[in-house]
Amino acid sequence: MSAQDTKSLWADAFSRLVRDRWALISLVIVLVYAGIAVLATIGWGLPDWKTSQASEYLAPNGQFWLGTDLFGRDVFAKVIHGTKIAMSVGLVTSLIAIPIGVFIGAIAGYFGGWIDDIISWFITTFSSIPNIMLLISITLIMGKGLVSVYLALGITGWVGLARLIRGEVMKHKEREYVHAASAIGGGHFRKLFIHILPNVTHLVIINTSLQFQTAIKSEVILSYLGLGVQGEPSWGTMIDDARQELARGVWWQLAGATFAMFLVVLAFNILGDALRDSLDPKLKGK
Amino acid sequence: MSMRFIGLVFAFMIAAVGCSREQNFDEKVLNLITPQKIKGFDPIYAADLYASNEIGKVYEGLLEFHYLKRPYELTPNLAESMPEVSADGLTYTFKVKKGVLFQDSKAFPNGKGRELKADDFIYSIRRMADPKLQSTGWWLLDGKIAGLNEWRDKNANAEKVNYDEAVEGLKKVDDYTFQFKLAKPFPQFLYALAMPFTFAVAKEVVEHHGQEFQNYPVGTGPFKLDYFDNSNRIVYHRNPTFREKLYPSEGEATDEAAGLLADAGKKLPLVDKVIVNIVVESQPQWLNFQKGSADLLGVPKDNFDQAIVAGKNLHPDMAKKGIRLSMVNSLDTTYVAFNHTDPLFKDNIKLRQAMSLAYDHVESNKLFYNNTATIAQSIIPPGISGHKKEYKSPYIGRNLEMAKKLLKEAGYPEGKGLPELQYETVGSTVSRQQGEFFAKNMADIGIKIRISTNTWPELVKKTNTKTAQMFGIAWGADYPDAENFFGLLYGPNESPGSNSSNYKNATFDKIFAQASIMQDGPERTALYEQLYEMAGNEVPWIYGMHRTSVTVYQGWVKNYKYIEFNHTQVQYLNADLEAKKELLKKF
Amino acid sequence: MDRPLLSIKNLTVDFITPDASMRAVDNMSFDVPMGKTVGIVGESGSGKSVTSLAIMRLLQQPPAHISGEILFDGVDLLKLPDDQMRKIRGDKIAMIFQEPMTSLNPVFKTGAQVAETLMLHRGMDKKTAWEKAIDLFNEVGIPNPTQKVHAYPHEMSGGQKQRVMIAMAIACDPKLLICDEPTTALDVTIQKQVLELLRGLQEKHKMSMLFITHDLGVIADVADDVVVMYRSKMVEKDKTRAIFESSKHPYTKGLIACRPDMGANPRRLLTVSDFMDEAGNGLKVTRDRVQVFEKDYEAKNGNDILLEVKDIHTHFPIKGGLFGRKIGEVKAVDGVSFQLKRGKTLGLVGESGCGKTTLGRTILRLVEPTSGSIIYDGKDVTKMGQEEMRLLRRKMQIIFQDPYSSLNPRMTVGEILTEPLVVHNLGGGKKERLDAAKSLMEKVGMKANQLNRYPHEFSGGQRQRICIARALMLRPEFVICDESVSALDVSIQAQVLNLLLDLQQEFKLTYIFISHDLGVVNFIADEVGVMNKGVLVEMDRADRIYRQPKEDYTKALLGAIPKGLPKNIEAFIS
Amino acid sequence: MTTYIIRRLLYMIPVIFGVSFIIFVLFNVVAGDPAPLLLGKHATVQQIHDLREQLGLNKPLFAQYMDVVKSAFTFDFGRSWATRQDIIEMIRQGAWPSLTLTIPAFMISTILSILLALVVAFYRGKGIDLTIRFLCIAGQSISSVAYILFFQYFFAYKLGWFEISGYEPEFPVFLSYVALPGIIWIVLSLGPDVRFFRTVILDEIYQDYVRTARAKGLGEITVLLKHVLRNAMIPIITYVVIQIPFLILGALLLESFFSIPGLGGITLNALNSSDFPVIKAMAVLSSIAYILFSLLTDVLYTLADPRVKLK
Repeated sequence: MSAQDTKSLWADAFSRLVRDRWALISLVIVLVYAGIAVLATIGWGLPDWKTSQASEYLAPNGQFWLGTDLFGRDVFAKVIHGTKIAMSVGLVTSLIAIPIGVFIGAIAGYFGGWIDDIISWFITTFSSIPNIMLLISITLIMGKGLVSVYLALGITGWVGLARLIRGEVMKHKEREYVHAASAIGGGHFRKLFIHILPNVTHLVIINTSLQFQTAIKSEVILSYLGLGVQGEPSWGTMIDDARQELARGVWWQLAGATFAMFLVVLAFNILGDALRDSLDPKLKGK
Repeated sequence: MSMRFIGLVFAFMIAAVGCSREQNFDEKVLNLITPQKIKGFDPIYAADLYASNEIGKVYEGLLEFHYLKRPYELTPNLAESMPEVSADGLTYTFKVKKGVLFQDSKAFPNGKGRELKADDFIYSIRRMADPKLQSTGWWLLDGKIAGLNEWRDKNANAEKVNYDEAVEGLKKVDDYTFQFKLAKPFPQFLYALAMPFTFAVAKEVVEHHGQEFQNYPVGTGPFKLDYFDNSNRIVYHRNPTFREKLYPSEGEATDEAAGLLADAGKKLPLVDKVIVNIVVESQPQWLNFQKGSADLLGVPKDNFDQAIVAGKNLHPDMAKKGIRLSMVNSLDTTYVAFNHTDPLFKDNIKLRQAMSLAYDHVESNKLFYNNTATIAQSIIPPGISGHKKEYKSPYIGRNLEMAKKLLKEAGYPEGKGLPELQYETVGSTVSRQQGEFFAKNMADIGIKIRISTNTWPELVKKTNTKTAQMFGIAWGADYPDAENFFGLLYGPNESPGSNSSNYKNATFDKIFAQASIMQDGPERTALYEQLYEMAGNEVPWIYGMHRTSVTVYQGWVKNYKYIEFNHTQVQYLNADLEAKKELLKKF
Repeated sequence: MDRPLLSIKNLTVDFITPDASMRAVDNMSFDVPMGKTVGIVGESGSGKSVTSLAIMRLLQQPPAHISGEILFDGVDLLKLPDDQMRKIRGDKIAMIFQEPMTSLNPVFKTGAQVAETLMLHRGMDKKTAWEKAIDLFNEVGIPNPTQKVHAYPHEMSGGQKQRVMIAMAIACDPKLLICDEPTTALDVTIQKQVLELLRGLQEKHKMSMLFITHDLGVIADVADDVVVMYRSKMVEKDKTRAIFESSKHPYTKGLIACRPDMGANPRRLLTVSDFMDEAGNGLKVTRDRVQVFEKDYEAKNGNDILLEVKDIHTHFPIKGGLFGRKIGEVKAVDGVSFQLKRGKTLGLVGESGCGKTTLGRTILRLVEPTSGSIIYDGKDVTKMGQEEMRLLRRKMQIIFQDPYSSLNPRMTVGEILTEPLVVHNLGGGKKERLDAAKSLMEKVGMKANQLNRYPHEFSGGQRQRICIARALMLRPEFVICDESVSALDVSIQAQVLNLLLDLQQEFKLTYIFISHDLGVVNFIADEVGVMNKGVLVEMDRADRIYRQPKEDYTKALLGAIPKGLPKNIEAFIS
Repeated sequence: MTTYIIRRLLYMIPVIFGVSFIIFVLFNVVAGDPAPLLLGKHATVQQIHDLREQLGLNKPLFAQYMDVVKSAFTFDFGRSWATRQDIIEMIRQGAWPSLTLTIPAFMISTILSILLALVVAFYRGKGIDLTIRFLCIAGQSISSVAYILFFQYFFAYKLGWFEISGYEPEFPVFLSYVALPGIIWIVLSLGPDVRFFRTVILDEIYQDYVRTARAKGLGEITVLLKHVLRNAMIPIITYVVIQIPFLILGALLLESFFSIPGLGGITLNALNSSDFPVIKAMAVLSSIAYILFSLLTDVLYTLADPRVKLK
């Protein structure tokens, strides 16, 4: 031990993570998707999805690996470009849901008392309405594509995390290191933000990976309900298109989008599991 | 224990799969599909197509459209004959058929249906005007019948609406005769009497069931309701007390050859039982039809390409099973509306023309309608008088050079200076694809379009508040008269009225006001044609298509003929059980 | 009967993790003769528990590789098929574990858990098994056995739970009973009863016993033979008396010597490192290191009173009823008063739940008192405002029991040590603060270059040193040590206790030393207060408390301490 | 215990206030005007105004909110704006089909998941464990819409094993209609369930009392089924029971695709047509169900875990 380089728990967790072969592959997959999403956003290096290059509904062939769609556009290119929506939905909803969830949960768990009563009431109220109902209501009301998808998924996504963080902060609040911080004269801010929160961060990371894949899957359902993203290819709208297509034997849009989604959600799932194994101190040594 | 439990459940499931519904060959049964939940059977709310189809099976009106004749022609139904119209065109006298019985119902004494009388029509029309009921058909009669609006207003705040008070325009002459008196000439009035809104209901039944009336329809029609679950299934039986109504023995020239006159003179209805399944999703609709468990499937106008290959033929797999296809022009127009309260479009006709020229109608027809639609030159579809066959709009037909030139003249060379335009559409798959297509076309001349999808309520909200900049939408005829279409561009009808693009043109409004109160005739047709050309040249909208109605039906379904106003159609259909037995073997 | 009941030969256990394999037991060989008790003693991680689990073949995670022979009644247990082994477990060999709280299944009735063993190995039906369970409850001294068999574990006290475990273990008259630290989690008075019970049962049932503990006092009370383990290896085995009187291995010597006992008061405790260097070579111990002296109870640093606690009460509300009103209260501290002179150490002893920890935290206002006053240096702490309290915290510090949870795992040692300075905006810039931290690190016997390490990289003893350093960063004058050495192995405990004494002298500290271990308190404290049920039962000079206790409770407490065998100090001096 | 139950039931009051408020804000304040929608494409300004008056939409917002709250507490939800049907009757009709779909599917998937989780826990770290876990994760990674589209097309249409769509309320006929959507439900929930249960079971398997059970000589299977499972039931109960209120609301997509006339379809329809009274009724019902079932969870705790006392 004495000769080793010093390692924070984070570095330690990371080295454990990359030692897991599947987690490493998953991480690479997620990074590749993220890279594609970035390329699609800045708009270069990717195949063209906008122009009709052939007649409609060509089956997969050498030129069009996943065939063509109704407009004769390259389905493979659409799948590739769909990555952008998927990743941005995951990212933005996480950016909305996670800070809200962490903040609300932390405040409730730390202060307890009437603050906790009010927040718990709020959480109960939110969770007693079925998620999908809230999701649809919000998108219906906000209208317009992407922004409302972000908002709807973000606004509904924080509840679970808030509950989790609340419980965890309550536990940590009674740990001796927090008492030690009180004993040296540390205030609430210091105890909550400098001591407790860094110790629940692993939950946030695990949750982000779950939030990400939930968001990607929810985008499909919203698209199915006609509330999804417009104007650019998304896996949701592609699967939605398949509703009309499968009955006449056009399976490639469905297959392409489903597989693309499958791969990244799978990667997030495996990564989430691996993150939990490597970050959760409770599981250490098992 | 738990393992055994699971085994049991699975065994049950498998057993249950085995004992599903068997085809029944003892009775003539029609299995239909409707793609929406049916709201109820109250005629005064028959605003949506699917509900009115069900209402039309149980209830009847004074008039109906002839099943076979085209162009559409009104014939008497419950009326003894077509009415006598007074010289000033204001008084219509109707005689009601005698011996027509309402279906049996516990609302009647002894449960026996009583005879239909003139009073029933007067009552039914008043219900439409009842301020407490807020009929969705009120617009048809609003301001049209003498004294009816006054009666409505008087009762608006009353505790109970007074049906006993006489209304000038609704006059009973004797038990079987009554008169309508109009407040002003309204030549489209007779069409209203063929629409389900005005179908006859019995006062006793309405009062007996109160608010539940919509679930207990009792009419004089060919079918009697057996079972109604508004989100699952509706089952009807032949009405045993139905009057002697016969299948027509004349029609269009081609009908004879098409076998549509085989049942001429037979007593209606021709089938014993009708089952209507509510299937919302298109995939199960199709799969059910292709399995033979649905007899008839109206293909939604926007996505029929599933059934048809390369133009106009049925998919060979389906043809093999004896499935048949009907494709007929329907009375509708699709369009992309400009909001004329937006200064961008209001005075800039060149911008509108440029955009119209940039739109690729031919490609759109190919992509979305398999080349079956007719490209619209102006607002009125063929088949309605006022449609001018020889008129070709100079702004229809893709011409990018011209479009660019006009765009430049409009002040936006290559789209410079023009803000991104917002195109509103509903969230269905095809609407979205059409929006994408539109945006793609506009991009070719440098106009940027942002597509925004909406649910139907949202789109209605946006058009009603005049906040939708552009929107893609379609209009289907309520009745076969050009007035129904031109009204969409009539200034006083602006939002939240039916003129949701808020187009205003003094000349147009003047001619429309004049034409809309004229009886049919060459004079009116001339005015209509004038309006038609104006509507074409002014480009208040980018016209799209007059679509084709596509229906597929099984080989054993007889007498199918497309009818735009099809709420009374089912009584004419027949099922050939022998053919069905044979054909089902191929499924 | 020549053949020993259990004979372990060349037992080696390796744990296999994905990265490496770790040797937990290295080439152990010993016998457990019929009807005798063999004790295995060693510190945490020495491999003693692994040995016992290897005998039972209960090593599960991480996967272990076991070699050697475990001959039980002549049969090599390691070669038995699983189903045969299961028949031996619980029947011929039974085992009792350290934590009675967690070792019983919380959702089954205690009677059912005992009956389960009987039904399994004796093929009894339910009714007979339950009747036998009542007999067993009776035998292990659980009052009201007919009712108590229907109690769930949480409805019993810790001692009763351990008795249930024992009942379960002896249910099938095992030939060998393995006790893995069976009394460590129990209070001394309960420990005494349980040990007596075990001895009685052993005689009655003619069992052999393998008794694992870290506590030499306990081992001396129960074992015939002792095996000493150190770092996976067996370093010594002998008759118990021989081990205490003339141990040969320096580690064993150190282990015996470092245990504070009631008899003598050395200036400082001997530690294992006095006997043995890192490499395991024996060292010479000189006489001056083991000097016994009388504490000067009166004279240290004058007589001014630093802290006066007056009738302090700390009650916790019990909420209930329809709207969560207070319907009762737990009186954790119920009227305690005492005075503490500057530079002295007050030891607070008592069994778990007596309120000693709450009292300590109340004095620092980490828990708010319900009533009473705490006069610190002339000022009433309970009436201070937030800012005044914050300033006072520079003078009053606390060292907690658990060195694992009292350091924030996400901060480096440097951050932890400089944080008090940051909070109070003291000590100049970052560099100056780090320098201060470095010098304190050295004072507590750590290396100055370890500041950028994280707590998990240190052993328990090292962490406790870090905790001590943190407490001293603000140069306090008053420190509460709340069970600060209880979680440490005896050899480490001795080092830390020595350190605390040194620091007290250097920084002129006043201590309140809270502990359940009377030996430790006797060693370190000038005055001792005995607490029971929230009340200070007796308080007096340490020597007087130990020699002439007045209250019955104090007497009982002192009587329960395992006497062990007297240290033969002379034997350590070479 | 009684006071606890009463207290929890009283907690429904603020929650219903909250739920009414959220729904009210979403639909009365933010959302569009339902009147023109209900009146159709030919509505006049006057008609819209009159209808708004009738629906109480011209009242001040606070009064409207109080109306919402009042109807939530009196259970007098009135009639649907869109279909004019009596809402209580709609719910009564829709509940049976939804429940016949969700309850059996839910029960089978839960039991199956627990069994699988036990198998996986028994073989932890071995090939079977890894395979089942991977299949679970993989199954979970496919969009539910894709499952529905494909299963309906393949199993119901191509292979003809099941009805394509529709529903009959009679037992056992409904089984043939709910079988396929039920199977899809099971496939969809198997992944997350097995993974959750596995974690829970593994958390228990390393506890001291399990070692005690093994030390008694119990076999691994008895240890798992008797000792571990009983303790793991506590988190499992929470996870399982709290899903039940949402079963009542049915399965939105499945019901829609398989034409099952349940509450899911009603909800979806109501959302699509801004049918505020129906949405409100569904939200209130689901929140009441949520609280009742959380309460049930607590009560079940006392059965599963003798340590828990409700106060």
